[in-house]
Amino acid sequence: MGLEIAFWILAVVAITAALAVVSLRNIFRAALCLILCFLSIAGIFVVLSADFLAAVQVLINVGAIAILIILAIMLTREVERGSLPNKLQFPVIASTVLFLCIAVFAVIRTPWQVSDLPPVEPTTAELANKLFGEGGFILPVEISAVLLLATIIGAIVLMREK
Amino acid sequence: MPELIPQEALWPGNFWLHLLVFTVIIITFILLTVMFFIWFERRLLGRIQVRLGPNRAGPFGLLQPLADVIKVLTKEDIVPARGDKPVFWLAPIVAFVPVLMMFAVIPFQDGALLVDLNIGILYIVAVSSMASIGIFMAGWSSNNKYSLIGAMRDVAQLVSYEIPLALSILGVVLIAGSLSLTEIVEAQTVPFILLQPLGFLIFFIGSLAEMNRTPFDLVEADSEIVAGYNIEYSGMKWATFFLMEYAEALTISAIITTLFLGGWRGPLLPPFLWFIIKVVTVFSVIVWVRATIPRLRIDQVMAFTWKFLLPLALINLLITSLQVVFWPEAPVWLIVFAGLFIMIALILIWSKFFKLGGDRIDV
Amino acid sequence: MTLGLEHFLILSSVLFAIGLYGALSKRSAVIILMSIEIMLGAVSIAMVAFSRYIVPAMLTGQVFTIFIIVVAAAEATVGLAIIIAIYRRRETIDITKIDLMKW
Amino acid sequence: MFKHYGNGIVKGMALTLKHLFRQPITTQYPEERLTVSRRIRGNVLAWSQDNCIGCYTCARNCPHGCIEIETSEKGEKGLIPAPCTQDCPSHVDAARYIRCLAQGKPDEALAVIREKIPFPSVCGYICAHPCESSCNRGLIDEPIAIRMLKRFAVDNNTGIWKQRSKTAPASGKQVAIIGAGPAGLTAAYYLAKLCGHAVTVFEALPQPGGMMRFGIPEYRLPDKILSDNISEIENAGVKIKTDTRIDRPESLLEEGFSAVFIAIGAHQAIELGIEGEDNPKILGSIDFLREVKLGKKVGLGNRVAVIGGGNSAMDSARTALRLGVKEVTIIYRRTRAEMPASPEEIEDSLDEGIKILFLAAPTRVTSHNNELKLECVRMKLGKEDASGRRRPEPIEGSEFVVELDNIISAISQRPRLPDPFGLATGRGNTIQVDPDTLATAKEGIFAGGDAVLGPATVILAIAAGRQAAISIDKYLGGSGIIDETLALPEEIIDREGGPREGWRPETSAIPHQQRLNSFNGVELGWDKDSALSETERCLRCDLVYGVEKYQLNGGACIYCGLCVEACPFDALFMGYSYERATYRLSEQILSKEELLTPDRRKPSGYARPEVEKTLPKQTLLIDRDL
Repeated sequence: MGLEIAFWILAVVAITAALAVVSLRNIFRAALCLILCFLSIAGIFVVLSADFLAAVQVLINVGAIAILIILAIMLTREVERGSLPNKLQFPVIASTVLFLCIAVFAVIRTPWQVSDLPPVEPTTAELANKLFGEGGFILPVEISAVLLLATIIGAIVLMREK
Repeated sequence: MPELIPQEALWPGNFWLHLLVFTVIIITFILLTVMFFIWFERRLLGRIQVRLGPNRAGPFGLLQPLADVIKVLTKEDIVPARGDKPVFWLAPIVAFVPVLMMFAVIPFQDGALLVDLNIGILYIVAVSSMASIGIFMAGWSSNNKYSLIGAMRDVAQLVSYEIPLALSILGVVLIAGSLSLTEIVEAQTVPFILLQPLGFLIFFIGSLAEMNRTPFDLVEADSEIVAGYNIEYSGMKWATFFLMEYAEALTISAIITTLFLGGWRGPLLPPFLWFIIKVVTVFSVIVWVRATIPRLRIDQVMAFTWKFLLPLALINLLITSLQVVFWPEAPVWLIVFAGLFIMIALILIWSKFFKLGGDRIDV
Repeated sequence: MTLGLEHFLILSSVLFAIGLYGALSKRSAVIILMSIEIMLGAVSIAMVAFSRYIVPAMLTGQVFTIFIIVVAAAEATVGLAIIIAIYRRRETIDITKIDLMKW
Repeated sequence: MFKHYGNGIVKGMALTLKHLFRQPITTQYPEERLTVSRRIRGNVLAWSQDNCIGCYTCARNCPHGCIEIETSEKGEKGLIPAPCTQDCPSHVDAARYIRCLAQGKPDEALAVIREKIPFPSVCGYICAHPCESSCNRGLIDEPIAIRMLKRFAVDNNTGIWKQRSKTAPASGKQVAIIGAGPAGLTAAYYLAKLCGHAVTVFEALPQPGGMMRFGIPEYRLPDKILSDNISEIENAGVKIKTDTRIDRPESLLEEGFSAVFIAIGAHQAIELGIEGEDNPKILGSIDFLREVKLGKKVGLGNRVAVIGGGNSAMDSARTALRLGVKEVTIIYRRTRAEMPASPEEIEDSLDEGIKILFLAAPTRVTSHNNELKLECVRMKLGKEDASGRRRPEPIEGSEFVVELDNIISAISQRPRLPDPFGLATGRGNTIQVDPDTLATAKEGIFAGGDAVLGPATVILAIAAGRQAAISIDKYLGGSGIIDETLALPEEIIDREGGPREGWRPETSAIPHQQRLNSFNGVELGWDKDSALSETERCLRCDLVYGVEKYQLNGGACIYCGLCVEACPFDALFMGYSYERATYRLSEQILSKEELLTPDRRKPSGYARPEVEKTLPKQTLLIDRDL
């Protein structure tokens, strides 16, 4: 029961915040709403008993990415009336709604083979095993490390003043 | 503290009662301790500067924070005319709530905590990174260049210092083998400050920067940017920021106690008393540092973390993980001496390569 | 009504659609980046939900989510770096005005 | 890096820890000094229409510009003596002649001055100007330069006053005056011109003028200026017999003079009172100045010390410098603040390269082959004495020796009274007289000036001369009225606008390199523009205006009380509803007002709305763009 209440509240907050992100004119407030959206997604993770992921979501998305975005906003101008739609606004709305309808239709009509097993708790050790253990995802981990290194170098190269 | 709580309230027997009782206890504890800390810091600073400090209100000036509270409460609440008003109103709350939330996982003694999360320390790191959003909101919505500069500095500093901070925590987590704070405390037959001296040093310096205290208080460097992000705030909203800063000092003292000083563990005295004694000791050291070291320049602060703390934290993590993986049953005395030796050697070697604020860096 | 997989998937679709709308219809590069972050979040929800309801013992979806977060971080970093580099040259982050391949 | 920073951190931490365990040095605030901190609150300023003259001082001092004054243009109440007039010993109507100058009539101004003193030029050049000390403008910024304005008036003399002056018919009585100084000549002038007596002035020195001629160096008061003034007096019928020394005043009475006025001045330098003083190389300042003025050769070496801190010490030092002395040092036992010499004289002396040795007193002089050794002792300032100056006390063991060629003693002077005068003398060898009539104990003999007062100023001597003329005329059966009307009555007394803001115009002086070679006048007079702009600063304290409206803009007033403090006429004071709350320092400092009226309901930006309306905008709006 508690989980359901939590889900509905978090879902409403997440959708409202996401709508605010794409509709607010003030970019700074949009970024704040993005933070709210991220926090709700972290809450949804908790509802899905992925507590480690929730903490990581807060740490990376809220603590780092959102703040990076805000810093980037500060470095540009026209913050207060910066978010304007382009010419494609109405076609995009139409196609997005169409996409949403198809996706919802697909979700509802698909017969999901839901398992009845209880979720693994706590997830931390299990995740570690999955990532680093035998038959796990060690190669993607290494690749993502290379990706991050490339990101760091790329960002430095892009931002360096000549 | 268990005697204060009805037995059926304890986790996980009665979830809601436990939550309620501990929330009340934590908030009361934080407010009282913050008031004590304000008085304590002023007295200690006074004594270090060979004066008395506040000594008029109440015995030994103990009621001075109360007088300050009354004064702050009766001040006029000013909102900048061209500021972003809703954000301005929300900022103190957004800044204060994460600091309160951090306390949820800190064990006062065995089992005496709000929630014993199995990812406790990760939760703390995650939540503490949210506090800077409130500060940024305050800086932006004040529509004042000084507050914005202060907020930008705060965010840059926070993001940078979080990395060595998290890396030094990882050393502790590796040794303890758990992210849960209760288990970390229980793993400390020897306080981790002895096993992880370098990690402790990095964590201490990093947390000084994290809570914007001297010598890293560039966020509110009076001589440069007047008062930093809270320049436009007055009255209760300003007091909330002030409360946030001291609550953060309290929380970080508690975290240092938990991670490195053995938490509630100690002979003779009851565990929660040990916990409080250790917290006050850590806070005294923070005040002592404040009384001694002058403020750094912003480029020095950034250079210090990226060029000094981060490499050392990485090396510390590497050495710790090698030890945990290949020689887990090493004798304690050997680890202690090796740790001290490695710390001194690393700091001396690194300072040969590293120049603090030699060249001017534009940040 | 108990929570089922469908709830999470529909929430995920709605968030994804909102993000899609923002990414396609906005002029500001920063807002587009934020919309992409929303879309990645939506996908993460779907992944974790699949993991929770279909293979609860395996956590494969959560592992995928971790990679999604890694990619999101990398994408945000490089994206913001590009935005600021463009802003330094062109004094604008309006993507409708950034239409030259070379300048 | 580590050596540099690590050492600093470790040492610093150790130091702060050491300090932590020291005894705090905070002390209890003394109980008897605990009544402090005045706060002014309220909404009514009491304003006294009787005292207010509408000078705008309060309006100018208000930081928020919330005082409005409307004065009636014509309905003035009349004239009162201004403070400058009241404080002048001779009561020269300074306010009036400044007004004449402001109207562009310097000759009229001179006439106003001439009504009271016969030495306007001398006063224009060297007067000690007590009027400026009492000037109300000094409360705001700087007093009006009354002396310079007087000098401007006399420099632009057209002689119009002479046409309006008249000479009284001869009374047939003879008056003898001993001493042709400022006091004697003033008395002689008024007795001869306005009372009609036949006056003969006996002067021991070869030229008339007394201290004005022989005590003040040429560069301050050119001889020609003085001679012009004295020739005016001679034109009024005064006979001056120079080179005539009178030993017995009674002998003059026997010769047929009806009254005798003794104004012999104070011409004898006071001795230093130290060992070895009878050396011929030690000169009295007054003797030194006189010798120089008489054109005699004074052989001075290269190093000269002047002992004393008065104007005559400055004069001696600067004269010595002009005679070619390389190194002149003034030795004074107190500090600069206590020096009796006028500040501009001290400033000029230092400018010309004279050294001043403060807090030093000579104790002994010895002579070694053509060289004087002056032993001095360092002094420190002790308790205040009767004159309000702090008494110097010697510091034991701080003696030092200065090697010199000559010493000029300029401590003070006293009257040189020949014994046969046979008059009662008081402190400092001064003649004792009735303070109202200046009559001595002997019938028909009066005395005044420095001979009675001790060394004083020219303007005091002139005042004494006037007093003597009045009482001698009364003694001889006259009316004793020596006032004359030389200036035309003023028609419309009007003030156009308030006084000008700002400071005095610059006073120019001749360049340094030209100063030390000659005795040319140092200070230069003002041109017309400077004088005119200076007159505009005058507050016109003698004009009383009917102030019709005095309005305080309550919204902008912050009750700082600056206007009350600034008012020179005590026309403003705190009204009844002002609360003067005093707080004791020992109590917790909480503002009572803030506790009583916390206005937290309406956050109002930077200031309360009513203040926003009344204040000028630029004080409120700060540039808040990033």
